[in-house]
Amino acid sequence: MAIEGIAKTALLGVEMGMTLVLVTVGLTLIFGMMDVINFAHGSLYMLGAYFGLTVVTVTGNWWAALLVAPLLVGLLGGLIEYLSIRPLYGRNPLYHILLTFGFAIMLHGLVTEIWGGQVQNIATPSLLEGSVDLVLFSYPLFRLFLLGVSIAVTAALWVAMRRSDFGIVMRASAHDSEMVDALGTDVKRVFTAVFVLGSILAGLAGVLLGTSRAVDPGMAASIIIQAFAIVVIGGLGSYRGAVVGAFVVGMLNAFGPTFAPQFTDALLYLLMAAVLLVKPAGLFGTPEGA
Amino acid sequence: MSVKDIVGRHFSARQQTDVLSGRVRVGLFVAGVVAVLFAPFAQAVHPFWMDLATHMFIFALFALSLDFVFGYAGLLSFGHAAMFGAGGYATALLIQNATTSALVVLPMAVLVGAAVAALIGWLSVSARGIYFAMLTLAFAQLFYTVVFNDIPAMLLGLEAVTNGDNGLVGITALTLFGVDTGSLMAYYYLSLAMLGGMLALVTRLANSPFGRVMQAIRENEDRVAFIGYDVDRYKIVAFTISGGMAGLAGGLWVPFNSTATTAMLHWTTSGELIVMTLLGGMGTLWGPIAGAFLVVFLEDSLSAIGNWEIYLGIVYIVIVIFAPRGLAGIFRTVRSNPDPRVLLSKARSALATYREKVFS
Amino acid sequence: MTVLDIDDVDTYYGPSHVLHDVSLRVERDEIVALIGRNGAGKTTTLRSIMGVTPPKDGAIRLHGDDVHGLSPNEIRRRGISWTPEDRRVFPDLTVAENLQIASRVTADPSNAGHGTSFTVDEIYDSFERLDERRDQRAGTMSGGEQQMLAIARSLVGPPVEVLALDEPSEGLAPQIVDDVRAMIEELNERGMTILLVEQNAHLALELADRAYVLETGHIELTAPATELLNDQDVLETYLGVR
Amino acid sequence: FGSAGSSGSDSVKIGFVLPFSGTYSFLGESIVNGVKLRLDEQLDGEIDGRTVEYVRKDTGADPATGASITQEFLQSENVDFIVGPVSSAVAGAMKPEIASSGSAIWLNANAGNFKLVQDNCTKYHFRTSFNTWQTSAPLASYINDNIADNVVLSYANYTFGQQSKNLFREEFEKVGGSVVDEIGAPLGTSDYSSFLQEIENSGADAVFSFFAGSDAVNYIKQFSSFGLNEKMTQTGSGFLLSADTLQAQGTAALGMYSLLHYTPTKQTDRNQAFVDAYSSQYDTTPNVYACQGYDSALAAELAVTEAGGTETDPMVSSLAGAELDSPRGYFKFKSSTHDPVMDMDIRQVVEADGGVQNEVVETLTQVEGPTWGCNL
Amino acid sequence: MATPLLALDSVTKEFGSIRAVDEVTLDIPESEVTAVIGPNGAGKTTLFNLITGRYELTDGQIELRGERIDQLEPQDIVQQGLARSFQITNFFPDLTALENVRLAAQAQRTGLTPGALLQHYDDQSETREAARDVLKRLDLLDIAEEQAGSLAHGQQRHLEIGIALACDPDLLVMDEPTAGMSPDETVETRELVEDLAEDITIVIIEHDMDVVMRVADRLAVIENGSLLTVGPPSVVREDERVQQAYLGGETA
Ligand SMILES: Nc1ncnc2c1ncn2[C@@H]1O[C@H](COP(=O)(O)OP(=O)(O)OP(=O)(O)O)[C@@H](O)[C@H]1O
Ligand SMILES: Nc1ncnc2c1ncn2[C@@H]1O[C@H](COP(=O)(O)OP(=O)(O)OP(=O)(O)O)[C@@H](O)[C@H]1O
Ligand SMILES: [Mg+2]
Ligand SMILES: [Mg+2]
Repeated sequence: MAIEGIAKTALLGVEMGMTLVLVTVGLTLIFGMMDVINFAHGSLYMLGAYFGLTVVTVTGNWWAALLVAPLLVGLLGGLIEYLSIRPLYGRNPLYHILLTFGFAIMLHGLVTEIWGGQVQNIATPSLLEGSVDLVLFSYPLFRLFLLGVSIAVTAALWVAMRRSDFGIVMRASAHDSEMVDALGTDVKRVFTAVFVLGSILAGLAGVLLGTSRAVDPGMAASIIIQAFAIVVIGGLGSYRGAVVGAFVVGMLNAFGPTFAPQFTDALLYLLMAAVLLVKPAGLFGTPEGA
Repeated sequence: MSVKDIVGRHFSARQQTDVLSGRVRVGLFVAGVVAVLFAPFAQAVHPFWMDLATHMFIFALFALSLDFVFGYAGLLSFGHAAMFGAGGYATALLIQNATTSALVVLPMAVLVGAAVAALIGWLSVSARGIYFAMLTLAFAQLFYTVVFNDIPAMLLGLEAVTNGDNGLVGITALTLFGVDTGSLMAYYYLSLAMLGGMLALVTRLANSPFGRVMQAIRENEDRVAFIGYDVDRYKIVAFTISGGMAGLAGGLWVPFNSTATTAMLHWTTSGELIVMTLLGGMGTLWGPIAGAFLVVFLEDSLSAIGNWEIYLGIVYIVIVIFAPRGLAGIFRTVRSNPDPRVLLSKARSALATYREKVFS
Repeated sequence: MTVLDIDDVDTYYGPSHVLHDVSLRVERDEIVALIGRNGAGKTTTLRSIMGVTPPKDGAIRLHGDDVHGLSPNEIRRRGISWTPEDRRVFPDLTVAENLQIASRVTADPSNAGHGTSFTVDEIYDSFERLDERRDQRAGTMSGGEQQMLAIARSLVGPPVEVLALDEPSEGLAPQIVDDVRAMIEELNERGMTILLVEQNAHLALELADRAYVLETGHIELTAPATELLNDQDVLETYLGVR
Repeated sequence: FGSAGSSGSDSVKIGFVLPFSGTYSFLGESIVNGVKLRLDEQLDGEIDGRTVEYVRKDTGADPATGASITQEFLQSENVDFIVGPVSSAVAGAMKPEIASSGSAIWLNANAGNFKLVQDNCTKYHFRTSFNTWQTSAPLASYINDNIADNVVLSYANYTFGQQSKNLFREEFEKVGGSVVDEIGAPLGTSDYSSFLQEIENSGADAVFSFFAGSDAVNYIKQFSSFGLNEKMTQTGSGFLLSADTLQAQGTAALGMYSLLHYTPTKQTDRNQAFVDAYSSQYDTTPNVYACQGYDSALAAELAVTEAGGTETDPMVSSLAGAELDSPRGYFKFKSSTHDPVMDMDIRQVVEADGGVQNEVVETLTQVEGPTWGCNL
Repeated sequence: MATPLLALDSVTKEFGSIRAVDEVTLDIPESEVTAVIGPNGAGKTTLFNLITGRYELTDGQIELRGERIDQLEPQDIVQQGLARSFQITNFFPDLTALENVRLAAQAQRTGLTPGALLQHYDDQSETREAARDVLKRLDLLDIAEEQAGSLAHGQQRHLEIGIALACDPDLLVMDEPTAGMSPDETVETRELVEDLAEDITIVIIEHDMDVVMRVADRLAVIENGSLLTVGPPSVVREDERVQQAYLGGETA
């Protein structure tokens, strides 16, 4: 492959990976803190896209959708946490699988009911149409924007987590939330905040990817397993792991079709299996029960 | 002496600590009798009830296989579809190319399921908890892509083995001692017998010295090694046994639908299985059977409505919030307080607890 | 002046009734010991005070304000701090992070500042072992080291008006037990009122001004500590000290 | 449970074996709409004096479910017609049930797999839709003559995609064109960018593709956003650019060619009447699936009327070789295969007010596929 | 002198830069009680973890009856006759007391055979009797059918010992068996250890000097990972270094 080809594929990998981070960060934060395996996370991402679609249809303004839709998803995520996950704290976290599976199914039906099953798409804002010449090759402007937003959000969160005690509170709560509470931190509020934040990020990813990709009720299922795989590869509950995992999978998606065209759909699972066989708790995770 | 006494005495000779207590055994026995009598009744009223019931039995068997490793030994497998599919495809290929005899086909389905499980189990046991689940998921999905892309055909240079996304279709019925099992009623009884037999076997396993070790592993894996057990070996054996049962369920499923398809292997099948198990009440053996019955029934009866998933989802959500231990928990509460007034007040207090937890 | 006033408290674990009309009172700057056999309900009393296992009935007042029904984090921020039994350090977090969880918390406005607390640096000055091991994961520390960390963790954060210690000497080497004894006295001098639960009745009674004896969820008797220390009958009946 | 009991001699019972949940639910609903437009609206719910009854069950995308619903409809509901399914895999599972039962006519309203006809073809199977050959191969000579003599193939890597690609390739090489490369992407791929790079690297002048549904939207949007539309001409089977995805593809699809048997914008009186009726009933323009549903209803209508009842074998005889007055233009069930012989449109995406639409650039008349050895 | 039952030869364990156990060489003679004492964090529990196969040695070797065991997995070491109880109670809370003990007894008697898969566990009369004997010895027989998790703390600690005992060990290593016990329970435990010492070799970690002085035939003192001294209690307690490092004001 020529040098510009490799460079372009690498950029593609970075872009695909960083965009996935928006989805995986929420998933990993929610897991890391609450031990909640959130099957509905993909559905929140999907709702981001559909809310975005509606806002664009109503206002005709893509930027309004970018702002409003994630907040709506955040609100909904908050409601879900408040009304259904909160009463389950202290129970075997396995039951969250059942709960969030229920939400995933319900939201799938609901979205089909409200917006219909046909494939839709959010129109690219005119400001971000076209391509940019990057010397070696040209690249769609919207995708660069996507990359920029993802990097900015990832970095901002990273700084916020380092600066604040958020990450520590999260890890401590995963282990013993009662003790964290007794030491003076309102764990329930933090939980809700984490869930809302995770939902907002998923919603944001929904609007952004709903613009460069198809919007249909199947989009939730198609992202959730990939997102889980990434989170597991990185190590559950680890922010760094979610970012690195997404990056690795992005690269895999980018270079896979070139080097192993017959096996592209198996690569993700091969990678996940390989990582877990060598590091049974993912790249940056701590083994359960240890 | 009433039947109940005889049954009760026979089944409850053992200690209270047995898996499936005497009371539950009586209940299961009665349920079994009802199931046996149901077929002629259905035949007279609406024969397709038998079809639905058979569907329930097969998934109940499948759910039972998961509960054995998950509810009982604490190994959350997110890859049981692999064994279900392996047993199913083995059955389809045998019926198409070799024999329709159930006495050959079903044992082979068990063996193939067990072999796949042994491999996956062997590779996965070093991971724990969710990581174990994800590792089994990864292997199952790999298996799915192998079947979906018909890699065996590619390797063997044949035109088709698994036949990719079209699956293997037109699989004829099994024969048992030369008798065709293709009728609704024959297959109903065959599946019921398999479910009953496997439930008896699993109960036995659970109450065996081996079963006790599995239970210990679920509770405190770390300590089990320090009293002298090779934990990984026990886990692999349990996973293999469970895989054999899942293979059997797959082996029954394929002739029932006359198809073997990739959907059997997809992660959503594993996910649905976990839902059945949790909904029914994990670790009780009979709970997941009830869970499978409920899910199959709901899916069948709701599927004539548009966007029926909305309602199915709501049912799951409500059950998980208000019935912490699933159907088994509801059943236990009802049994211990048969008085409707007490039950009503229980329900009210469940609502109050909910309100308190949410709004405090 | 009464700092902590517990009035007719009844606490349940699910259906089982564990504390029966427990009442006790702690005056400012006192050290009060709560002693009794295993399973008497000492830990449950502390859990009730902290709101971790909220009592069904009764009142818990922190200098007059009812704190019953508040959540544990609010109670901590108002000035009651708790060192639980069994340490309960966060095993995956480092020593420094374990302390940070507590030190990050800000006081409630009603925490009038009668109490005091430690900064993390002061902790490192007083606990040399923790200072050496700032970045070690708490789960890999020895039993005794974890116990020190658990105590240290309850000393940082918002000012501590009442310190509720549950078996602080458990698993400590004799020499360290001496250190803990000295430390409790020092804390008391610094202005913390102390509610001490101990198996080691001698240690508790030597330190305390007054003691309550708890038996199967009832307060059996209360007396000045020195009196109890010399009452062999009571020691034997309620505490099994031979 | 659906309503039990058999349909009386004075009713016609139709069973829908279609997806009503999941990604394909939109297709399922469109087919039902098409059927009901004819039978309920235009015929007032009666064929030849017999009331029409319906039963429906959701197949999802699962062949096993499809087979078991079919069984139930045949044995317990005693349906006269089975309409469906959407997916070819489901059709494969249904076929043995229908062939062995022989108690109903199967109006295959979407599944195009040619193998349904190739292996053990059954006389109860009437395709009111198309077969894979028809939606791919006939485009070959048009491309070779008018667009480019070399192409790269891209397709969704599953039976349907592979068939379309293979049938096209065969025909394209036969008419003298050359295929530079083939690129398969897994079904359900959401980001095609690295596949697109491979396509670009192939250096071909045109692309022939098979993608459908959300895959088609992702592929086309991304094809254009990477500027490939300026370097090569995109062509494909009609599902790549069909009415149901075109809105989402928008201007990214401009100038692209495709081949399909139904185009809502086709300027014929027959079609206009259908479009008007459909639009006024459902408030939306019909798509190819709706047309297939509508034609299924026409077939049922014809079968019952001609045979004077719902006896299966007489209905088979009256349908074989019969012509339908379809909105797509010429339509006849070929006697030897029961596959349609029909007009196929080559369309190009052009700008229209408020969006884009397909414009027919050429109509291939009475396109007939191979018989694959089937001789009914 | 005959070969010691257990022989540690310059056993060393490092965690990163921390030397938790530093070249400990120590022989455990048969049928004696050896108490390991030392300040918190001295390395006592780590030493036990090395002996019982939880950690791998950084250096040195361990022999049981003259055969190396430092490469074995925990379960194999138990099968060789070396069992342990834990500093923090570590059992099966949802099982009954009897089942807890029976599991351990079973491990020595039943392998992973078809028989073990299909037999009813209660039909293994030998295992059951062995388990009951252990409970009897610990005076826990009357709570045999109660859930382990619901037992009183002291009973749980005794059960912890019972599980180790049911492994039928020749050498029993106990990590702070009296931790968290009330004075009278501590006395009971001490008497139990004395009773066990009649027929089993014991190594015990204990902070309660009263217990240590009464049960131990030998004291091994560890400080900062190294062995400070070994010897009879009467000698060791007079050792000035020991008083300074460990005993503090409690020498009286
Ligand atoms: N989570 C719980 N669920 C049910 N009962 C409990 C629970 N925790 C404690 N108990 C019971 O409550 C009673 C009081 O227990 P508590 O822990 O308060 O006693 P304690 O005096 O602290 O004993 P110890 O000295 O052993 O720590 C005991 O009988 C105990 O069995
Ligand atoms: N996995 C580990 N990683 C890092 N340090 C460790 C690890 N395990 C133990 N240590 C350290 O090694 C030292 C010895 O610990 P050990 O648990 O053996 O002490 P101990 O003598 O049993 O103390 P105690 O009486 O307090 O239980 C301690 O300083 C401890 O922090
Ligand atoms: Mg206590
Ligand atoms: Mg220790």
